[in-house]
Amino acid sequence: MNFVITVLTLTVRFSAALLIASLGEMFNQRSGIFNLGCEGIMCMGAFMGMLIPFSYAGAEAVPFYINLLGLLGGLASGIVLGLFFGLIVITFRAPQGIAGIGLQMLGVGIAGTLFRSYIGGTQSISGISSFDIPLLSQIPVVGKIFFTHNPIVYIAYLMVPLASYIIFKTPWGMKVRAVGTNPRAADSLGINVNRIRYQALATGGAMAGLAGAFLTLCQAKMFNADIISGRGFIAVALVYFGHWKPSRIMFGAILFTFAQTLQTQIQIFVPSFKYYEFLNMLPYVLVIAVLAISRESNKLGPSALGKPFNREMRT
Amino acid sequence: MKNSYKIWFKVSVVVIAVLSAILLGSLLIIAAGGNVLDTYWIIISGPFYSFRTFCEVLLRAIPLIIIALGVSVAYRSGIINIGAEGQMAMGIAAATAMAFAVEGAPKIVAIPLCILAGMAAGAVWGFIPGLLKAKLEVSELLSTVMLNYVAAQFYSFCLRVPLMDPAEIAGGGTGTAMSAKLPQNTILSKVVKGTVLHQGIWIALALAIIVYILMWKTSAGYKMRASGASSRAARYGGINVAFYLIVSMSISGAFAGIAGAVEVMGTHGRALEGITSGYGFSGVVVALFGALHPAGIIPAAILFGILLYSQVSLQLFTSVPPNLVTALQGVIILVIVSVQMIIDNPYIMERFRKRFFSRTKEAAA
Amino acid sequence: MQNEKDQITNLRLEHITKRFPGVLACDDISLEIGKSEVLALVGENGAGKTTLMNIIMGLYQPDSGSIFINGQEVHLKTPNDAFDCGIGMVHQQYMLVPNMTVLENIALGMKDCWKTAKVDLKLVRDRIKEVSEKYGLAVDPDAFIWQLSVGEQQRVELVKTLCLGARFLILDEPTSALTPQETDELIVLLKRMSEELSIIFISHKLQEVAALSNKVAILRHGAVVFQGNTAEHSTSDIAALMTGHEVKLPENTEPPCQGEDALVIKDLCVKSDRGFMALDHLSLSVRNGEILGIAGVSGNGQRELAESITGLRRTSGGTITAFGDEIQNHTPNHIIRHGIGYIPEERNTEGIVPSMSIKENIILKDSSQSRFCSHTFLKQKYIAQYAENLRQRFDIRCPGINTAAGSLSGGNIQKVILAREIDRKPRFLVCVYPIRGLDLGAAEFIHKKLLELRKSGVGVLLISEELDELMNLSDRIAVIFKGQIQKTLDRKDATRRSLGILMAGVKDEKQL
Amino acid sequence: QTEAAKAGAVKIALIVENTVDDKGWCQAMHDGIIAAQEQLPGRIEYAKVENTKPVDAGSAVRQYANLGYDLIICHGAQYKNTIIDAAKEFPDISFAFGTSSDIVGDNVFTYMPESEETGYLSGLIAGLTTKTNIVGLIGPVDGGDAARYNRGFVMGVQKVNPACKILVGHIGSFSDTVKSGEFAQADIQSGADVLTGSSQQALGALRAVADYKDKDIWWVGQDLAQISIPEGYKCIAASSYNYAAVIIGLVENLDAGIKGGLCIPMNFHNGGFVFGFNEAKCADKITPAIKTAVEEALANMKKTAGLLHNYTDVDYTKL
Ligand SMILES: Nc1ncnc2c1ncn2[C@@H]1O[C@H](COP(=O)(O)OP(=O)(O)OP(=O)(O)O)[C@@H](O)[C@H]1O
Ligand SMILES: Nc1ncnc2c1ncn2[C@@H]1O[C@H](COP(=O)(O)OP(=O)(O)OP(=O)(O)O)[C@@H](O)[C@H]1O
Ligand SMILES: [Mg+2]
Ligand SMILES: [Mg+2]
Repeated sequence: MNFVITVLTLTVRFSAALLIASLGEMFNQRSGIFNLGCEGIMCMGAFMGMLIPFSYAGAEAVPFYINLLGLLGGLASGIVLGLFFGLIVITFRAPQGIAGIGLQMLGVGIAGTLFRSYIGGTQSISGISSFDIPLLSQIPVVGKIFFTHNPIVYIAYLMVPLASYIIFKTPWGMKVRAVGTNPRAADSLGINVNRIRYQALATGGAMAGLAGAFLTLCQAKMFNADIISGRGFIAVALVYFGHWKPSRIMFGAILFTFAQTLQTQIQIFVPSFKYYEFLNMLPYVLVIAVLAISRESNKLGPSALGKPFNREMRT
Repeated sequence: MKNSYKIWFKVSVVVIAVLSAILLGSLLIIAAGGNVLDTYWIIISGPFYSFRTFCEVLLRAIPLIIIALGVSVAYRSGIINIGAEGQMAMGIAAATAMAFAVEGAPKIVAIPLCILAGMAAGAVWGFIPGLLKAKLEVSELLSTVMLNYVAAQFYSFCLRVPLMDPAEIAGGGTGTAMSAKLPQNTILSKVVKGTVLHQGIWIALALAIIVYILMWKTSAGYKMRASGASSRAARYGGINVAFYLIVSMSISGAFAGIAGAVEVMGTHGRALEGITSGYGFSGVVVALFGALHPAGIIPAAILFGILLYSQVSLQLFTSVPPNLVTALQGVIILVIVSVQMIIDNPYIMERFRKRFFSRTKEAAA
Repeated sequence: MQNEKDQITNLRLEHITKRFPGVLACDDISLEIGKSEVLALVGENGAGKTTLMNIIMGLYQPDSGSIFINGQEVHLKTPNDAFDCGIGMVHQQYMLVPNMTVLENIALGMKDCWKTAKVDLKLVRDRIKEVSEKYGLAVDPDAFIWQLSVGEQQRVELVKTLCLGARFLILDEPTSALTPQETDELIVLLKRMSEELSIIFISHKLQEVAALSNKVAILRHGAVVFQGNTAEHSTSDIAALMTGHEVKLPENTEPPCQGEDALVIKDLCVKSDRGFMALDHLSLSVRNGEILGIAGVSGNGQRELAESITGLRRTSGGTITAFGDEIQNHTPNHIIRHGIGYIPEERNTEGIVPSMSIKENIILKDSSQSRFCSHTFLKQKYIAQYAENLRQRFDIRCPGINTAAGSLSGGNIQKVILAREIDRKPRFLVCVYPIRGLDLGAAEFIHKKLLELRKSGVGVLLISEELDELMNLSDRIAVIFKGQIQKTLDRKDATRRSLGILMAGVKDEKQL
Repeated sequence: QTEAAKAGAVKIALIVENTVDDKGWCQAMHDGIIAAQEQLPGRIEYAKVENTKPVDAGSAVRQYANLGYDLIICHGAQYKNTIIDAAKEFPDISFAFGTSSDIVGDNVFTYMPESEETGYLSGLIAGLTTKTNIVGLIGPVDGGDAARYNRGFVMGVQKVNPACKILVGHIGSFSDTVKSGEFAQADIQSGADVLTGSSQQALGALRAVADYKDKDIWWVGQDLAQISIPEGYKCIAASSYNYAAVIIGLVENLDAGIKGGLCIPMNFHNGGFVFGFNEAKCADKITPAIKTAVEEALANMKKTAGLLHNYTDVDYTKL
């Protein structure tokens, strides 16, 4: 029982960063932009999340609003990089895959460089801590699993219905979907395709930046240039897992994190399993396997994904 | 001079691009406290300092060419292979294992066998996402990203357990995870003594020719390209799209596997952690830079080799921090792709003509 | 900008010129449409009609020239400006988002239903209901676009434009995917609407032009070559003015053929994309040297029929026998090798690989046949010669055989497909909507080729919505309704009326 | 003697795979060289390249060789082949790399930290500190230096507290601090109250431990730097490589005209390691029992090298 509670608690706790980032990437992809540079934006966001509280008080505890500023800084840097990416792939219409890899290098590179120049070393911050929600956390089993987390974790989970609502119910979400599926149709109705795409990139960038800042401020509470370690790519992959639907993306993020914590627990408690590498593979294999057996058609996805829009150019 | 505006257009785009790359990069360099001129000079002139340094560039171009060729085959067939990193790791592991199995065999047998082993392992690792996509509609972007991590762990396991250098643990220690030195009969010799450039370059060039022939001269290549360009039309035309998807992905993986084999047999001489060096991702960039054609991929790989090489020389000769090199590479990639798209866009060129050349035209008319 | 409530009593184009890289699409065009007028715009494929309309919609900016509404110059920078002026357009290519419902597609343009936090779908639903009832255009608001047939999509387009409150309508080939009934209904509808608004109507079907419009303008190579009142000219006059020569669509006048059965279908059951039974125990047979026409409202199983014969769709029951062998559920390749050719409905996405050259598209079905390939290597020289030969014989207008097929006009794309399918010498041909959207010249050419094919003893299954086409070409006409053959008529018994009644689902005329 | 040595300054170049501020493997060497520079004023000139992948090492080495460096250190066993080749190409220059105990050439030094010793001390402390009788061990991969440290740790714990449960895990990466933080939290949730880990990634775990501010969760470090960082208040004690000593030893060898052919083991016996309690911040955790146990073990190891040579017998699967 204890084992199960531990695994589930940690799953909820650690899935937040991936969840936020892949929801952001969902906005990008829904608008037709494939942003492989999520990793770079996350890294930049992580750096900003570090920089602001660190320059305020180093590793000492800082007032909550400073940490919040850190999160906002991450978010803002994400917006900037998102818009910059937009300039390249929307305005200049560069191929998105390659530009995404470029963005990834740029983000990781800048974050690492600025970190070296202005902070240096591997430094830590006090960050935003988890806390037990009074009363609720006292509920047996459920209390521990759901109500002992970082405030941002709750926000991440709230983002799921919110994103769902935004993308499926609001006018803006509808425009985003239209622009990502048939930009010509949207254009013919007077919707400014490129503006919507920029907006979606800003949103996606903001969330990727926030996810990065979450990693530094709420989870790792430290920064080094390797902090993202491929989580951006996983986030992109999870969007495909989720067929561009927030609820399924959440399922993917939870599944991945669940497998990750589960394998950790197996390593800890089943020492007779000598070759831990195979356990480390578990989350990746599981995600592929679940997608393979779930077999859902992709018909409702953004079919203009990756294609730049040009009103006059016909393809 | 009817088309002089075209030349002016291209020249001005390139000039603006170079300026903006320099500007963007300069901001970074200055922020990091480096010297702008030195930095750019080292990137550009470093490789041409001597024949030896240029060989360093070619050395990096070898795996890039091979991987990019494979990526281009898959891409042309409608599947994006970003799993080359993992396929390469599998190739390295298999080639290394084979190298010890054929110890003592004549070189002429041993080397092809090792390459074949790497190729087969890479092909298997490409086959899986191909199959998953063709039969179960699993997005290759998901499966290849995930399989990269699986391969990395498996590779790590191979180095630590089955391929572990016996010398490392001979003294009763736990040893560092790496394979033993490959037997001499499986090492690719150097093209020119005193440089790092190994015979793998011929393999890369041969593969470029093979890919060209395969994709543009044979019916199988034709079918792959048709499947990639429009799977619906290909299906209509009686082409077994799923089959060619799997085949092309296996070929793509096989190439990455060969790249791994060549890299371990030519450059490193033993399997180590970290020798995939991100070539799998750079390979995708190179393939797209090279317009998915062997004739473009080779120069693109050399260009990229220059960028990669600057990683070392910049640190040696300037004071820029190592991560800045990554950032600069990012800037350069972004600028080059943007420029490429702008230059190739007739509509923008047309606007340029209207803006700046319509008066000359009228005068001429 | 125009006041919202203003009627557009006059729209004038002056000296509109638009150049695309390498093409002069509109060449100094001046046109005028007055109150309650219907202007028909005709011209060959690529004449510049769509481009001109897109300029009016604010989608393209003209290089020079100006647009006046009610005598006042307007600058239409985006479609929103055009909407504000009250102009609405049904585009030639459907401007619908396949993964959204009809409701959402319409909401996308209805700015008054965009509440800050929510799309007011109820408002949209009411508006659709209103429009549907007023004009008798039934649509299912909750269906996803990808589930709809082309004809249904066309209807959605129309409803959308009307819902957006257009007071000046542009219709770019609105009837090219409609059934005769639907077309007739539409013409009546438009006629009625033209009492309160002005319409620009583009079509290749001149009888529609004659029925609906009161003015006609002919475009050729981007320039207006003729303007006049429709009533003063016969359709053949207009056709001649348009193409520069007399057009006479060929007719099948030979006696019905008595050849052996080429294709026999028994009790065929096939599921549609949406999962219901698209073909429900359908049976029919086609003889060698016979053209069997399939008439029917689109969405009654035509697509599924063509696709199951050609192996592109799995069947769930019944048999398809071609030349004595059962071929249902065989691979497309097997069926191609069995001698069955196919001219698909969607020529741009299915019939060709758009990014490949004409040359490469010509060998799409035979790339590993010994004709084009020896020991896996393509015979490049021979292929080039062969393609060049086809280009000349089929009069494919293009810069050369190395041009990307996707950059050709619709008519020329159709010729590429036709050239490939006919010259491979099929034993049987399935042919779906072969002249949809093509100009008269192209239609004439394609019909000629089909008749030649018939003459050489090949059986043809011709699926079409154009009754004229069916009656001109077919030996027999079978009417399909809800996945079953209602009745098969001989050519001599087929009239527009009898077919129309059968297509509406009435089996026996006496029931009426 | 090389000319540079005659001139008084030894030019040392360092090549590392990570960065020199990683608070781990690479920084230890970098700090060692800096410290040696201070201890031998004017004797050492120093340059470095970071983020060097194995493929880049060859070029960096050759460039340094051509620039006239006297001693080129490639800090990692993955550079073994690079060094072997370069050493043949530049017989006049000295090279060094580790971890390795091989002798691979006349002009190559190798160094081999016998980290089971530091791990053992950490183990003693952990075994005596734990109240839950569960301790956590977070490794990067089970190889090289980390593997030795970890096995030593297990021996230490078992020596003083055979009933103690040891949770062993490997995150499969040297640098993923987030993952090691997650792993540490899993350990703690599973009842572990003393944790340790090695290499750069361990910092993530330490950071996770530090998050349990008022709880009885503690850390024993593999790097003295961990005591001085803000999280240090959780770090009861730590031991470090003493690369300064190694570097000084190398310089002395060069001065004496010895260019290589030696393996320099690093242990407490030869001063290759240093150990320190965190008296300042964790004084109350350093019980007399711990002090005695550690000091005794330390004294033994200082006296004799190789006391823990049977560390390879540790079998995680039997824990
Ligand atoms: N976006 C574009 N880019 C380049 N050229 C274009 C573009 N749109 C149209 N053209 C050119 O303009 C000409 C007019 O095309 P347009 O689509 O207006 O013809 P059309 O009269 O509508 O033909 P159809 O009867 O087939 O609809 C074509 O010959 C084409 O070459
Ligand atoms: N992207 C493009 N760039 C330049 N010219 C184009 C492009 N696409 C089409 N064209 C030209 O446009 C002309 C007409 O094209 P268009 O697509 O309008 O044909 P169409 O007959 O209208 O087809 P359909 O009837 O299917 O709409 C052709 O002459 C073709 O060369
Ligand atoms: Mg057209
Ligand atoms: Mg048109």
